[in-house]
Amino acid sequence: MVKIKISRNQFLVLLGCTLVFVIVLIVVLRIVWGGVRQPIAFNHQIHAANDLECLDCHPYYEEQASSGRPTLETCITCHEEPLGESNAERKLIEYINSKEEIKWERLYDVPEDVYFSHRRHVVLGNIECSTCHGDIGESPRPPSKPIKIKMKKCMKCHEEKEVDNDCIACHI
Amino acid sequence: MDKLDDLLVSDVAKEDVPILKPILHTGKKFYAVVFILVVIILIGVYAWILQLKKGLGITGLNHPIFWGVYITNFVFFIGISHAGTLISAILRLAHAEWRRAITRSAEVITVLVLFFGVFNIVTDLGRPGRMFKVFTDGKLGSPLLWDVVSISIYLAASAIYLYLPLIPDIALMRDKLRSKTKRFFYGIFALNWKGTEKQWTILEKAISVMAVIVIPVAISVHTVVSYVFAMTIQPMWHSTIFGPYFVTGAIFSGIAALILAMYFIRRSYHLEDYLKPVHFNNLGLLMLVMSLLWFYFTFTENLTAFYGAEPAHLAVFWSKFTGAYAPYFWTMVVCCFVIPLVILSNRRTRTVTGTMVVSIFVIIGMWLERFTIVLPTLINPRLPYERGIYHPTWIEFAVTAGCFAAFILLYMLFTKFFPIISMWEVKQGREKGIKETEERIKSYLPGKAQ
Amino acid sequence: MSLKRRDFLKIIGGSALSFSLLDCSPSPYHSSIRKGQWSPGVEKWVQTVCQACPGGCGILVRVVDGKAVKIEGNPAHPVNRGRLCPVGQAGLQVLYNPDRIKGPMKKIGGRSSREWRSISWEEAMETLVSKLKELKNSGDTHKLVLLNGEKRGMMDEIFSRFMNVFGSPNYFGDDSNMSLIRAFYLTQGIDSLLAYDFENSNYILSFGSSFLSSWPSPVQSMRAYAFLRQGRSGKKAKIVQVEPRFSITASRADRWIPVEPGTEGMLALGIAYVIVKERLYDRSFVEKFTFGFEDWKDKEGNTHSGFESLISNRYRLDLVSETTGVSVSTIVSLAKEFATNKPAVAIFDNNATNYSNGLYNALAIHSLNALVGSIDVPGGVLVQRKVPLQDLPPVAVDEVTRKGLLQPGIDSSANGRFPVASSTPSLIPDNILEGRPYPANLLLMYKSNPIFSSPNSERYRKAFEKIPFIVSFSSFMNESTQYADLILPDKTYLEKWQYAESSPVSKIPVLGIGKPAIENLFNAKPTEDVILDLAQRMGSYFAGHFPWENSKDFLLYKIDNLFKARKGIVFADYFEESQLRLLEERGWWVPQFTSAREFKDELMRKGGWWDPAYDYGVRSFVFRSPSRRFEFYSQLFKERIEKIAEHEGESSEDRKEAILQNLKIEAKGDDVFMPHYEEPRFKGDAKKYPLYLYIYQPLSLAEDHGSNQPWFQEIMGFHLNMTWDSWAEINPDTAAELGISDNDLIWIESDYGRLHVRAKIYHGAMPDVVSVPYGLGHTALGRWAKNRGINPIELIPIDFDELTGLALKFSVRVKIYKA
Amino acid sequence: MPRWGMVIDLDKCTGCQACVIACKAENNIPFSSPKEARLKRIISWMSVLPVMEGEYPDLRERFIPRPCMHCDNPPCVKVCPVGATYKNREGLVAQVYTQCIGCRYCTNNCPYTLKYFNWYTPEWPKEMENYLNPDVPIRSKGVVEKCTFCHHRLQKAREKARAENRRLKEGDYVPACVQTCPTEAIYFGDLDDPHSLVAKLARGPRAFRLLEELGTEPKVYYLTEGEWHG
Repeated sequence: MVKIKISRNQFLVLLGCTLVFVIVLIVVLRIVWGGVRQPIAFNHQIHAANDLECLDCHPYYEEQASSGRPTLETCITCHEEPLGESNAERKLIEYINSKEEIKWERLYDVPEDVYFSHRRHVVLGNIECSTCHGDIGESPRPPSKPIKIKMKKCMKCHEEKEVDNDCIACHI
Repeated sequence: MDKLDDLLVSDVAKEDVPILKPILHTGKKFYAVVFILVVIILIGVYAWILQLKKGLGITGLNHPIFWGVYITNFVFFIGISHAGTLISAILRLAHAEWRRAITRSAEVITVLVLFFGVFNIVTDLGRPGRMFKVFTDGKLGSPLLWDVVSISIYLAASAIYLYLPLIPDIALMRDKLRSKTKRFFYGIFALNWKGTEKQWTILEKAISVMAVIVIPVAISVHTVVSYVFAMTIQPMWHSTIFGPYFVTGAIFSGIAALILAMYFIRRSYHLEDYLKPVHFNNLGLLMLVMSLLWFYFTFTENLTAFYGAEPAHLAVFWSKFTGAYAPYFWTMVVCCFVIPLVILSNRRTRTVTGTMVVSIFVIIGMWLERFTIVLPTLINPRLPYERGIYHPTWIEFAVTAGCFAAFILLYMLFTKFFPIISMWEVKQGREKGIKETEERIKSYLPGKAQ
Repeated sequence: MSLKRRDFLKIIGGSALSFSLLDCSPSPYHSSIRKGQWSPGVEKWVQTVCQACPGGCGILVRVVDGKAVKIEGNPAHPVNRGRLCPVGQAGLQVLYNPDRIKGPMKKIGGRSSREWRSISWEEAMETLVSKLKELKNSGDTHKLVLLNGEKRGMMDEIFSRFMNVFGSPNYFGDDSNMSLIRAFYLTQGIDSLLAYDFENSNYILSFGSSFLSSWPSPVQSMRAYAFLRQGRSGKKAKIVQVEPRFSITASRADRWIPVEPGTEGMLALGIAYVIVKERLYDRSFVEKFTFGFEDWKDKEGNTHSGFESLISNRYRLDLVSETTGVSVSTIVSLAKEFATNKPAVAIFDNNATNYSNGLYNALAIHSLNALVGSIDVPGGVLVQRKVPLQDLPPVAVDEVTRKGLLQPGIDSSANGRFPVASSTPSLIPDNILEGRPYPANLLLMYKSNPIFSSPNSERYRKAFEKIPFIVSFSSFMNESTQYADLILPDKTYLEKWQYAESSPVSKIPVLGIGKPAIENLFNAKPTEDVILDLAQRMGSYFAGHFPWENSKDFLLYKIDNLFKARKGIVFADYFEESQLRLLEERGWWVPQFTSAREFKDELMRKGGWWDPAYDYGVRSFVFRSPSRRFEFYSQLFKERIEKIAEHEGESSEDRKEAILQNLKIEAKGDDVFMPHYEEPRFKGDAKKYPLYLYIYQPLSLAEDHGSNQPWFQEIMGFHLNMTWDSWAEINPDTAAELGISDNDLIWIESDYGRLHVRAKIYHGAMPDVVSVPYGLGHTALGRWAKNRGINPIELIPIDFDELTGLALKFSVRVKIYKA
Repeated sequence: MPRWGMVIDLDKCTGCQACVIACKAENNIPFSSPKEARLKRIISWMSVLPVMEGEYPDLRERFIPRPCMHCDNPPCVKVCPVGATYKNREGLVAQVYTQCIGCRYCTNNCPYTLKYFNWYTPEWPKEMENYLNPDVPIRSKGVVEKCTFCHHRLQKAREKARAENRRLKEGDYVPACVQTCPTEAIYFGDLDDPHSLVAKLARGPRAFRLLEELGTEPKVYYLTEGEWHG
């Protein structure tokens, strides 16, 4: 039988090391998985339930590369008077009263070297929003992380749909 | 010597002692040299780090001079690498008895210098972090990829070719050194070498096979290096003789490097008894032949360009002969042709020192040769409206100096871990060689074959 | 020992490891461009007009997520048809120039201090209002001086009204085209630049004009050039460039004729000589539409000699050839070609008139057009009809204002020193320094930088020291703005409401409407709005005269009666336009819209209006001289001289002689009032300073702040591979003589200064001319312009064209030597 | 499948360099500094080369706008070890920046010297980052770049045409230099379409190509009257 003897000092050192390790781990995890925080906890689910289409708030995806994010003006169409009691809406009313545009954070980021057009995919490719964006319409609170889309996935889909897989179709 | 006795087991052969001495004993001078080299290396490393951080902009490269010192170094180092393996293999296959003392020192050059050739390519890359794309996404149509392939093969082959003849010597050290740790490590590399008859047969067969393999590989390496230039459509790069021209130059500079290495080994480790004037004499003669051959190629190459008188070619030609690169070009001719011819063709000057001096000039000259091949073409693009000029910055000089220093340092360190003269081969020469040679010479002579 | 060895290994191994960690940044892209900014944004195209030069091209600005990312030509705009020159393309580097003044600033310390503190617009406006009220209350309104370096469009209207309402006669603009305009005035009675109908010309004889580079409407003239070269079916036009330097225009012409600087007029007279002698001139035109060609009798019955006899007596070809350095055979061939390839047109710009004999050069060159009947005909010289914009309501001045307006201008010269001048802004600094006719109290500057652009700028520096308060409306901290006590930063043209008429050199009147492409960049305000706001703050008298809320409001007022003009068309798509155009050119006008409101909406939406038809043969419009003809013998000129003589008491012939002598005119009698050759005067001894200094503007530096745009620094000297620096073009023989080789640093020295510059050996330089580009050599204006290159103006003394009062640029001789 | 090509009329070119600036603006090309310019490190996908012949006073000068030639037989593509530069099916010679290792072999094998290398990380003053075109990536340090015939404009034009349910027609897709050229000296279109303007011009008597003798088959044609003197 071997008895492991640990002195007080050794114990403290070990404890310190563990703590440091845990902190570092948390920091690293936050950097890696830490996501986007929206200024207002937007509820996609409620909006979708009230028969709003994606296009109502993201007005450009059928015309432009960008889908666009709702401006204050869009929100005012319904929310000029409060419709409910939620905190998020109260926040929105504050924005409306101060006429300050809401700075929505961008959730999905296209890599700098890639040209991605919503119109091309939605109008020409007839792809559902959910193909890439998942069930964001069902989410009661804004997701902090986008669904990961890797080049492989793009390539696979292009292959399946028999569309151009030329490098410069995306890598402008 | 007392100390040596402490380090060695008693039954070591007397003639092996001088060869083992450098491994066992290191003088102050050695450390001084190492210190200087390390300083140079560190400066080079600093320069390289700077370059990695800021980009190639801090070198003197520009538009349209996209290649400069680094590519020159690459071609030069790959050229030097021909010293060892190729020469040693040829001499081995030719049963040149005088090879025995010099093969090891030659082979080491090859293996070590190849790294610096490759390193210079990596340094030259705009994005060295992506260099592995060459393996994952390599396009075999590119001559640069041929280089990658042939250099990798060459490196592997010459490493094996260096290692095989080392085995008996490593085993010897495993047996004769007193230090236990050393015995342990040498034991690993000795691959359980016992010196049995069977092992000897296998080894010698393997060495012969490797010698045969290594020769075409070596020649292909430098041919392919020349293709990097020759496959382009640029004036005076796009040349059919570049393959043999580069191989000749490579062997030429390789011999020079070997002579220099031998000279310094001989002096600092007092191996005058092993590396004799006759070695230098023989290598000197070989170098003279290469010098003449090199001159012949240079002459042919430039004469065709001049006589053909295509404007694009002429522009390059004149920038070498009278233009911006004339000083380099003519220095090269003096270093690579005039000086070797004068000194080496005279028996009285073809001494140890004489060949050493010539070698220094040849090294300089051959570096300049690479330089005057790479640059004059680049400063004279075909569309005659863009002109550039190239002034390397301290970064390139520091990295180059660092490469040379690192090479020398690694070479020195090698001599501290392994015998730089193949002990068993010398011994074999003493024991078998004389007889064999006698037999062989006899077989040349009229009379009945045995 | 072994430990040490291991240490070495460690060092090597360690450093090897650290290398491999380098160059592994996760994003391959520049970190400073923030993540998330790169994904596609919401895109729109904003229609507006380019104001980088007087051309007034129509542009579309691509705006993505509120940022302007590209400028392209507006295909509907008739001046540029969707195309754009480099200056227009580079508007982005004006807009987003990091050296723009980002908010109002007030100077700390004295005039020479270079320190400012940021203030609010409120404070800035209050300061300015109080300064203006002070002047008004003390009845010194005339002591307000306004320099506007860009006198056109809305800003000009608002400024001139403001000055009128305030009561100051001291509103001045840029005078660089003075000699041209005065020449047109003296011959045709027209007080503006004339238009050229290049598209229909068969022969263009250009005297130094840079119509392929810094021409008032470069895109239009370049398009005309291309049309002549490859677009037009049938006969190809020939283009000849007479210039002391092988300019871009010369290089694209069929023929370059190097001419000694300042003798352009002489060459024109030599050509006239051949045309007259060979009877190649257009007899019917000369008879019907010109005055003073043949000898004539005035009302008193005195016989005057005409242009014909002047030419035939005085400009023998050997003399012309000797003076100009152009061979006799060349002159003869030019004359014959010019007279027989009708319609032919002789054009010039201030490159030919910046000499002491500039006005006469201009008269001589322009008279060639009259000789071959190229005035008011297709392919000749035309006069642009103005866009029928609504006039501003009349000004009802109060007493203080009336008194102020009656004061002489601060540019006035003693006793009509410059008889042909309309105004002489080059005298302003001297007058201010001497308090003549009264001291200046408040100076406003808009797009004006006299310290950089005027010869002997020291005068301006000193004058500025004397003015108690200076306000600058500049977007950039240029040399003159550095003297300002108050800076009210202007917005750039991409952020303003505005309208732009086509430059007068274009035959068609075009009105382009511009709206802001982006907003909220920096704390700057359009100066138009600032002045309108100022008027509101100045009390009801001012506010009543400026009933417009902002510049957009003003713009809508100006275009209000365009609908009533019953001509022209709103920009339209190709088919609609060509139909309307065809109809209008045949004299039919079809209203496109039923109501003024509909018209206005469509005008704003389409971005402009234009009138494709040109009415030929309206004589009273083209010839507004006393004789209603083209005057070889300028009666207006004569009138002026006589008026001065009268002014001085008696009007005897002796008196006139004395006046002419004062004006350093060598000609006598009637010749004075006709195109003739006066020898140009140059400062500096011909032996000591053997070379002429020729200053020219590359297209990219044509506006003063071009050198503050890195794109231009990269392209301006492309013909000599020069970037980011000035250069001097030197003939190879001259250079060899002086031991100067290409790229050497040399000194250019005149009696007034010397400058250090790089020599460029150039076959396109005449042996006795050294050419230097203008536009570099700033001592301010931001990081890219400051202390880069040289400003050749520094070599020039102040020297006037004695007739027009223009400060001359080609008046000095220089020498060069190796530095 | 179209084969995109360009025709440049040298008789119309006035050397104004609007194409150069338009290209720099469209393609996020960083500007240089005086120091870099002295080393000729200015990146200019489109540049205007002045060619002067003769001596004073008998001079002739031509301006040659020089984009990438998009050779049908591109020497740069052959030598690329990683396939970062390749010719696509429509004949565009493309450069994939994320694949490029920066060996500069292609720049050296381009007989027209029109490939450019990023010596440093491109940088703009903060304010000027606003004008960067979000359709075009910023190239990182150490990679090679060149004129792309603004193929991002092709993507957009094609997308627009398809969304409008029609075929791509002539003039829908033009690079920025072609779009801006004040004198309309640059034409762009499908060389394989015998009815296109570029195809007609390229067949015309004034047409020639740079360094035609090298067999690179450039898809940029030049037009000039009289004999061409390179």
